[in-house]
Amino acid sequence: MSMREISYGRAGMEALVEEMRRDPTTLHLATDAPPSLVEEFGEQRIRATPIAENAFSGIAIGAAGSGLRPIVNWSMVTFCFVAMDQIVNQASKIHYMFGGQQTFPLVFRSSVGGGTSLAAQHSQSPYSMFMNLAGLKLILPSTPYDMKGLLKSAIRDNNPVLSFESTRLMGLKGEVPDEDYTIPLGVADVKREGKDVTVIALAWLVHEALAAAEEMEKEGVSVEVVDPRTLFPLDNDLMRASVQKTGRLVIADEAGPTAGASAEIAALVTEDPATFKALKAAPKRVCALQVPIPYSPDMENHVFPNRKRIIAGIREVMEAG
Amino acid sequence: MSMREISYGRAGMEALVEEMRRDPTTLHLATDAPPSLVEEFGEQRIRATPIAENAFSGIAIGAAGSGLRPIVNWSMVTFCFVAMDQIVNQASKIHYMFGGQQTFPLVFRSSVGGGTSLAAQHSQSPYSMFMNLAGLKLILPSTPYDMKGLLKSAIRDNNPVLSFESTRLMGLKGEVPDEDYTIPLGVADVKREGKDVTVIALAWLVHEALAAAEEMEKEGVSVEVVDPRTLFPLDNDLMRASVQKTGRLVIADEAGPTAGASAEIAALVTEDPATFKALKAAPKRVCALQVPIPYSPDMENHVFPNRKRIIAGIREVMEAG
Amino acid sequence: MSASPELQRDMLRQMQTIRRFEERASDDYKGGDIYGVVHCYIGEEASAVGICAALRPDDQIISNHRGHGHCIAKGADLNRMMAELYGRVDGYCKGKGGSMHIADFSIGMLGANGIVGGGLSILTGAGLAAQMAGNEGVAVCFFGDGASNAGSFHESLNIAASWKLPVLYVCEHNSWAADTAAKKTHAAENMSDRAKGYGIPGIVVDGNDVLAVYEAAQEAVARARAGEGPTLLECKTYRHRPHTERPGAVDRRPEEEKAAWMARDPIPMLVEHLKQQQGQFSDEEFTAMDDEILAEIEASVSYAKASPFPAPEAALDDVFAD
Amino acid sequence: MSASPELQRDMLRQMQTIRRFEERASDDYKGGDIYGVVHCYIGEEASAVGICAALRPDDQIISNHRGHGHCIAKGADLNRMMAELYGRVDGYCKGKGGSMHIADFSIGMLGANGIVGGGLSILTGAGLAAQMAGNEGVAVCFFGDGASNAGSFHESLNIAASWKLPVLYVCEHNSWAADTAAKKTHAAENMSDRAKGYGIPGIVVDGNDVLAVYEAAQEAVARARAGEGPTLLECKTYRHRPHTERPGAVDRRPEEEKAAWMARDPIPMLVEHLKQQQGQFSDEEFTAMDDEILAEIEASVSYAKASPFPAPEAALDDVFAD
Ligand SMILES: Cc1ncc(C[n+]2csc(CCOP(=O)(O)OP(=O)(O)O)c2C)c(N)n1
Ligand SMILES: Cc1ncc(C[n+]2csc(CCOP(=O)(O)OP(=O)(O)O)c2C)c(N)n1
Ligand SMILES: [Mg+2]
Ligand SMILES: [Mg+2]
Repeated sequence: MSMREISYGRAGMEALVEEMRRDPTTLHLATDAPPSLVEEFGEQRIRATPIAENAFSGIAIGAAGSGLRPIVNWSMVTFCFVAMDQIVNQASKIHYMFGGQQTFPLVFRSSVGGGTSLAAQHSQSPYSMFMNLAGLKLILPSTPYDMKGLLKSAIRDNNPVLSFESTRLMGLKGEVPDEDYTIPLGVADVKREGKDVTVIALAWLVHEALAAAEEMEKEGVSVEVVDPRTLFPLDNDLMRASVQKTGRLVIADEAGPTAGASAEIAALVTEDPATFKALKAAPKRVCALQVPIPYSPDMENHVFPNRKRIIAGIREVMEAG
Repeated sequence: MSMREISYGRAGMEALVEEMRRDPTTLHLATDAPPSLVEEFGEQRIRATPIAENAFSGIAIGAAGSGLRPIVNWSMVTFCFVAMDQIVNQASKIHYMFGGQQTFPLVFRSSVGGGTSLAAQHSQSPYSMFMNLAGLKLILPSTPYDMKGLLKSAIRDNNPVLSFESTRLMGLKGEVPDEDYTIPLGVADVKREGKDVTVIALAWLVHEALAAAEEMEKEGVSVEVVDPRTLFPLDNDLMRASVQKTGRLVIADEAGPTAGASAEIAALVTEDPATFKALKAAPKRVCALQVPIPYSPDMENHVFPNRKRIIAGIREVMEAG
Repeated sequence: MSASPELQRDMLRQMQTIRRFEERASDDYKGGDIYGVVHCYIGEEASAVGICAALRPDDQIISNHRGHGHCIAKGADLNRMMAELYGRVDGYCKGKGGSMHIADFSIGMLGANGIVGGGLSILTGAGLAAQMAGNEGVAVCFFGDGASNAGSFHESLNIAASWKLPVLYVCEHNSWAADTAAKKTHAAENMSDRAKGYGIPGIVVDGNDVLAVYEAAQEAVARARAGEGPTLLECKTYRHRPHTERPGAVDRRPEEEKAAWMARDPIPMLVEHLKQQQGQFSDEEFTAMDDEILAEIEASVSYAKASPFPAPEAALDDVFAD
Repeated sequence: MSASPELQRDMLRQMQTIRRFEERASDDYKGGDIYGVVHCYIGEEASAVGICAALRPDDQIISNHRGHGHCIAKGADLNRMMAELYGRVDGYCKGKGGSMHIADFSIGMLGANGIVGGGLSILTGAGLAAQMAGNEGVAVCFFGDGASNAGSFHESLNIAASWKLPVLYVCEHNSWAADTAAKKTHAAENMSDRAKGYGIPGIVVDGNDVLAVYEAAQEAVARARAGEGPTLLECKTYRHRPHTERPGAVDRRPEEEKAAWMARDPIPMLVEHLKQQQGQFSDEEFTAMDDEILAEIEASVSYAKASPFPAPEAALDDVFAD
């Protein structure tokens, strides 16, 4: 496979453009119609919407139920709260409540996370809010390769899929094959193998975890970094197998811990009797502080986890047992 | 204290009426204006709103920031998804993002749960979606006594409080003092003492857990039933202390497990090194199946946890260690 | 184009079918064979029937919590509807939906919906799909006066107007949203006055006069098919029943208001019209028609009862499509 | 009532203050001392200033993402505003909010808001509080043409109309929502046409003519104080800058459109008016006024720079009130 270096943001755009070329039933809805897309696909398929996220998310559901494959971009994830009724009461339930008689293939993209001094209303990582629902698939890529492969799978999936894309990673470069490829939803990825401790990290924190692992290696601690990549389906088996191997678990997430993806991962790992037995220390969550995100940079940085806090977390579980 | 028997639903109504008598700055907003309330408090303070949950929730925020103490009733919790922007982007962040310069005392009431054959769009227990936010207090009463005491505290609190009220418990009777009383937010309640296993149960499941405890007692298993009562603040100390005492944990919730309150409780308990050490078996979640709620009664019943499944959960953790 | 005598009889049959279906659904709900909640459309039949008579089979509609009438008018199968109410496997939703979620995508019925205002944007998306397919298909949204005050009304109509979507928005203005009077929740008399703000036509019609509804619908549908965009059509009507069939449900509506509307029951109105205009139609014919309908309803109940309940474990199916 | 010469000068000073404040904010943002995002109101000053001139100090306003102008017109302190942009402890929000979240409840400025349409209902709640207090207070919501297409616009105006709340809804129609032209997202020419659907007055005014805005505002405010309910006032205006000050941000607006509006800059328009109407006002006086303003802005920057950054741990404060 020949490879190219492209950014995470670019990888998302390539996935979109290639899938729109591949399938004429796709269309794109967002408050902004990017000129390059309009030029290639025309104004019929690239729709500039009013600032009415509730309606254009619902329109996507209706269009999906009528034979199209809409891709919606909410931009910041916080804008989707305006559309929550359509996401929760309609998109997640509509296939089920009608007895499976119709499929609703659609994708909702949004950017998550902080680090940009945009304050509370533009900085959030609320993916766990959608995990307690049933009926939505959720992707959270951490590299250009994963972004392109997962987003393509999302667009080809016959269910509503939410794509949470990390603001901090937009400029991150990485290798991506020239050829068409997809990554199946529900398969976690071991981003680094190790044997003493498992760090399950999400999105941006994957990179912080890898940096922490480098650091710990110097001290002779071998860290395995696992990236779930999709939050639904969530690859329990791989996560549990890793923890059974290492006996120690740190979970790193840019969201706050409370009822977060990190809580679910902690619960999934500990409630499995075999994995529970293998645990040598209490699992440790390294997450954002449970506060809205403040504007001023030092305060904002203080809220988020990072490699230093992951290292501290690793040390804690190493010392505990 | 002299006591009376009243229902859970009635206890909520008493809390509302007594607080509205007590504080002339309170007002009530809902799509329905109950005639008894209009009669006592007038149409100015008991407002019948259009079916516009987003606006009337926002109106409550604005009124709260201008010196009033609004109490909103969304009715079914699923209707609040229309108002999610106001809950997530405004209510939970507004005190913080303005640097604490203004307080926003308001209450959002709603009914949660299933068991009424109302299907997916009218049956949900989504409280964990609000736990990952910061800035909201969350109450989830399980008895008439708790309902009245917690709701009064919620109305007197200077922050936005969400009151999740169990549909299944509306007719449940219980003792309530004649005198004015409140229950502080953040204090869990041991509904039954025991020493072999802790069942942390929420709302309706508290009663199922108590029934399960009775049953298990016959087999010589002593079950402690803990009711957190408020999901934020969550009484970690009491929950951990109970598990440290019993060494075993079952968590029972009418919501699905994934990233639910049950996941958070499992994570809180296991991540505490002292409690982790005390655990003799993997913690067990006994929750709804992770599906939307179906209409037909047998299917619906199949989705929900109950005393039988709690008993099975207790047996599992007893046998494991 | 005014309705032919045959079409008028078809419309009468449909209206009476809706009424008899719901009378039975109400009885069986109170009898315990139907669960959850049942909202009756009785009294408003002319709206669904008049509108759907102006549609092609491949046109699409969406409904709200009060959906039986819209389903039947669009041609849904009574057996599968009743089986759904009974919570059986042969119901439209295999027992997963119940009264508030009957759908039949194969006939362009995109579902009843339990969230007030929830269907407005979804149906608008169906209109978008029709526009993009270029097949002159039309999409119709039924909703109440209450739903007209929800944000989704505004957002959806504005988008449909901007994009000239082939959509017909039918506001069934029955003056009440559950137990709250419309006059408490909106100051303007007609919902259709809102159309101007989106640059589209807004039309008021007597929603109890099925022929008037039919004619107004034809015009709006023609406009939509011609690519001229959406119309807001307001049918003034009234429900004969309380908001739901829950026993003991109070009905706060004034007796005089009810009586005035009862006197304008759409079914006798059409019967009278048929008798006067066509001479040949008689009370006997109507009774014969009604007997046939009652037999169909009875058959649907038998069908429902013969259908098994879903296995409890079926609750786990249909969460995701393949 | 038309504006007195003194008031006209005050308005000119406020408009120029807004402009100079934002020019400096833009520079310091590009220079790295201000973080996140800055949306400039430059070109639209006449709207905020004309409206706020018709208000009492205890009246309340709410703003959107483009909030500096509304803050200044309502009387916010430049030092604390600049300190907030600089992310300092003496900022209005102690550095927690930044440009999109400046608020000063003590002067009735209920906050800028980062969610388009987010402030409409909150402000309506302030109007409800004013109505219940019975103090003839008025509440004013500023929002864009883009926000007028959000559901919250519809829901809020409808409730305010039904309840006759003392609210003034000011749509600042600058023909663009970020990089999307208004004509792509709504088919009706004037947002104020929507007022009829709620049974309230809808008025269009030249938003670059501060005196016209002031007069229209006075009328609407008087209506509100008299208990006659809300008004929708549409100010046609234009922003001189791209949507945000982010370096390299493209601006897709046609050059001719921009040029036409630049030629109607509200500040020179008022200067010209003052010169013609009053003879005594001169370019020299304007320059002197501007020098004073520039000194105030400079002082606000010094104030901001002298204020410390919040301690990182302060992030944990203010999540809940006591
Ligand atoms: C978002 C939402 N809020 C509240 C409800 C509860 N509810 C169900 S039907 C109804 C009244 C609807 O009134 P209208 O739209 O006029 O329809 P009608 O019942 O009169 O046919 C209400 C308030 C709901 N289902 N969804
Ligand atoms: C709900 C929501 N959707 C999208 C955005 C992103 N956004 C910020 S400002 C803006 C344009 C707003 O246009 P308008 O209301 O006309 O105000 P203007 O910027 O023209 O003053 C958009 C789309 C947002 N902040 N909130
Ligand atoms: Mg109605
Ligand atoms: Mg604009």
